Formats: sequence, structure tokens, C-alpha cells
Amino acid sequence: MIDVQLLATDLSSAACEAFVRSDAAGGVVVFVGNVRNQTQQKKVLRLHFEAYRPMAISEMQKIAYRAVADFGALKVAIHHREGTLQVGQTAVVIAVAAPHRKAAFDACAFAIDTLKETVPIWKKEYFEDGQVWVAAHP
Amino acid sequence: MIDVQLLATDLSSAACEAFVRSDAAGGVVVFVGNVRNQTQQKKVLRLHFEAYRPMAISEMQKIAYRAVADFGALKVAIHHREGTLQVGQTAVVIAVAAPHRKAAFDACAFAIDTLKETVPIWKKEYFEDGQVWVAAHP
Amino acid sequence: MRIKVIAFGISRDILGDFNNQIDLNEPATVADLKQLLLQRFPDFCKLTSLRFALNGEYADDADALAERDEIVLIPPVSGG
Amino acid sequence: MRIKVIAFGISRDILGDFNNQIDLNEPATVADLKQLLLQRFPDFCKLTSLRFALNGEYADDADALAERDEIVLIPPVSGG
Repeated sequence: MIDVQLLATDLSSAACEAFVRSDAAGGVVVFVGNVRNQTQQKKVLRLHFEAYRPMAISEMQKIAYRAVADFGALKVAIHHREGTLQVGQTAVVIAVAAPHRKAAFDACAFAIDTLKETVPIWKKEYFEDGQVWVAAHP
Repeated sequence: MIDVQLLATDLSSAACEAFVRSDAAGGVVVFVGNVRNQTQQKKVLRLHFEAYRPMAISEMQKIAYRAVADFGALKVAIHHREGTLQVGQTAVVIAVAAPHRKAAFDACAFAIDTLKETVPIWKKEYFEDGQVWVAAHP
Repeated sequence: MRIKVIAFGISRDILGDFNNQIDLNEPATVADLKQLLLQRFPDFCKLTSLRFALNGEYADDADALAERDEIVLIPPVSGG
Repeated sequence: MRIKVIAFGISRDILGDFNNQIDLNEPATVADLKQLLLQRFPDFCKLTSLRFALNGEYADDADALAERDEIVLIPPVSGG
């Protein structure tokens, strides 16, 4: 019912969408988070994700199960990258299938919102003049 | 900026996602609508879409432009099927890219909600014991 | 004035083997056409809605009709 | 009681070449550990938040610590 992975290789939104497909699912919503070329008007060169692996995976699994239990999702895939990413590369893919589209939209938005709050993964952004751990300081 | 198509052949969510990708887009949301195996507890065998083609395309273009103008989307792809579809096949794909995820979610949900209200495409569902034009009657 | 209406989905079923030519007194509006259709084909009354497109755009009831317009009956849509 | 803390992201930078071993009087809670860390490494006070994980789950301030626990500092996360 759920497929959660923390990967050091390129993510595939097609694989996530294929996992959640079923004949009972009328609506599939896929969120793809990519590395932007800038953040607050500063040019981003690349970024690096580091994760507390076992807990990152267990927290993503909790999110996926809540998408099923609380939102009525049928299947959920969450794939997150670790390691170094270039601009344009995919950092996260979340695919949610549900009988109807509203549940799929709500569950997918819930999943990415919660992932950004609870999953122990840290992003360091590299600029031309330095680097910063994202969100560390107010 | 937009890619709107009404197709008699299999839809590709990968093609829609690839169209909307850009280095400035941090969030991509893709909605995939598939043919369910049942509707209101009745087993669906297949369905058939018919469209008033020129207006269906122009109404989908309006939706895509509004996703850009009103929701801040950077790029939008809307591909819709016509003809006969089997259970599990894809009826519609909507991909929206935006700098941030909330705009991408809101624009994608707006697009599919509005498509279902305004685009002149009609769906006939085939059951074991008959067929019906969907939504025609209260 | 003779008007030709194009029908899709259930509206084509309701018109049946009707030749889709309708005679209206000039000047005529979308509302006049709608009234005539509902009288001659009462099954249209059972639909959730019935809209009209004039030359590829949704029409208002007050829009005037002309002989060469492309007039399309739009029963409830169900794409997606 | 000697506790070993594991640090990720900016919390590893803040601890620097510190050996990550911390001595606490028993019984000790997450709140005690947090207080000690904030005193010895004031840069933690500048963070938006600092949470702790105990054996792979988020811990509450009142949770008791034991020597063999896996204690991980969780500065503001930024996945996705």
C-alpha cells in the first residue's frame, strides 16, 4: 500500500505514479519538488541533503500511513533524495492515488507539508559566496 | 508557456511533466485522472469521450492561461483524451509548475475543477446492463 | 430565419433523427431558441442543465442569433 | 551517566570537534540534556528550534535518558 524510499540516485516520478495506480483509483496526484536555480534572489549552485536515515524513513512511512488512514488514499509513494543535487534535479516525489480527486489532492498536500515539518532531512544550499543550512535560523 | 491537447491516443503524464519543468520551478503538481472500475457500486466496462473539439481546446487554453495569470503558474500542460477508454486508462493529465508548491497545488486543483465544469467534453459510461451519459440528469 | 443546431452527447440522443434545422422569427435570441427546443423536445427539461455555444463561446440568453452562426447545444459536460 | 549524542546538519557544525560525550547526573531527562547543551554551546540558542530524537522517535522534554539510548539532535529540518 505504501512505498517509501530514501535514495542516493535520481528519483523517478514515473515509478511513483506506476506504484500507486490501480483500477479503483480515479485520481492520482503527484508532487515533484525540484531544485530551483535561486532562493530569495540568490543564485543556487547546488545543494546537499543529509538524513538521519532510519528515522527519516520511519517518519515518511508514518506520513504515508496517515495519508491512507486520515485522507482515504489507496496507495502512497514517497521517494526522497539524499546526497548532492544540481539545479533542476528532483529532491522529492510524492504520489497519492484515491478513489476521487479531492482526497488525492488533500493527501498529497498533507504529505509534503508534513514531510517538511517532521522528517529529519537537512538541506545545505551552496551559493557563489558561501553555503547555508536551510531554515536553521529565524 | 501552455500545452493543451485533445488526443485520440494514450496520454503521457511524463510528457506533461517534462513540458512544465524549468529551473525556476520548485514545485510541480501533476493530476492524472484514470478510468475507475466502478461508479456508484456499478461495474464499469469502458467509457467513451466525445468532444466539441475547437471549443474544448479553447476552453482548456483559457483554463491554462488563468492558472498562469490568477495562480502564478509558470507553465501548464493539459492533455485530454477522446474516444473509447478501458478501465485503468488515463482520461486527463494536468501538470502545473510554479516557483512554490502551494501555487502549483492550487492551480492544478483549479484547472481540473474548472475543466469538469466548462470544457465541452461528454463521457458515456458502459455497464453490463446499459450505458449512460454521465451527469446528464440530476 | 432558419437556424442549424449542432448537438453532442445526450442532446444528440434527444434530438434523434430530427434534421437539426429550426425556424425562428427574427430577431431571435438564445432564449427564444431554448424555449422552442424545450417545447418540441421535453426531454431537454429533464437535464441538469442546457447551455448554448455561439461560434465556439458560451452564449448568454440575451445573445442574438443569426443564420450563419454555429450554434451548439451543451448538455451537462463530463470531461476529466 | 555518560551520554553520546549524534548530530546532523547545523548541530554538527555547532558541536565542532567536541567528542559528543556528555556527562549528566542521574536521573536525567531530555530537558536536562537540552539545558546543558544550550549552556555549553550558546549557538544552539540562535536556531529556530532544537528537538531531540530518542531511539528513532521524537522525544518529549520529560523523557528520561539512559546510557545506551540513541540520542540525536534535530535542528530545523529542511527536506523536500
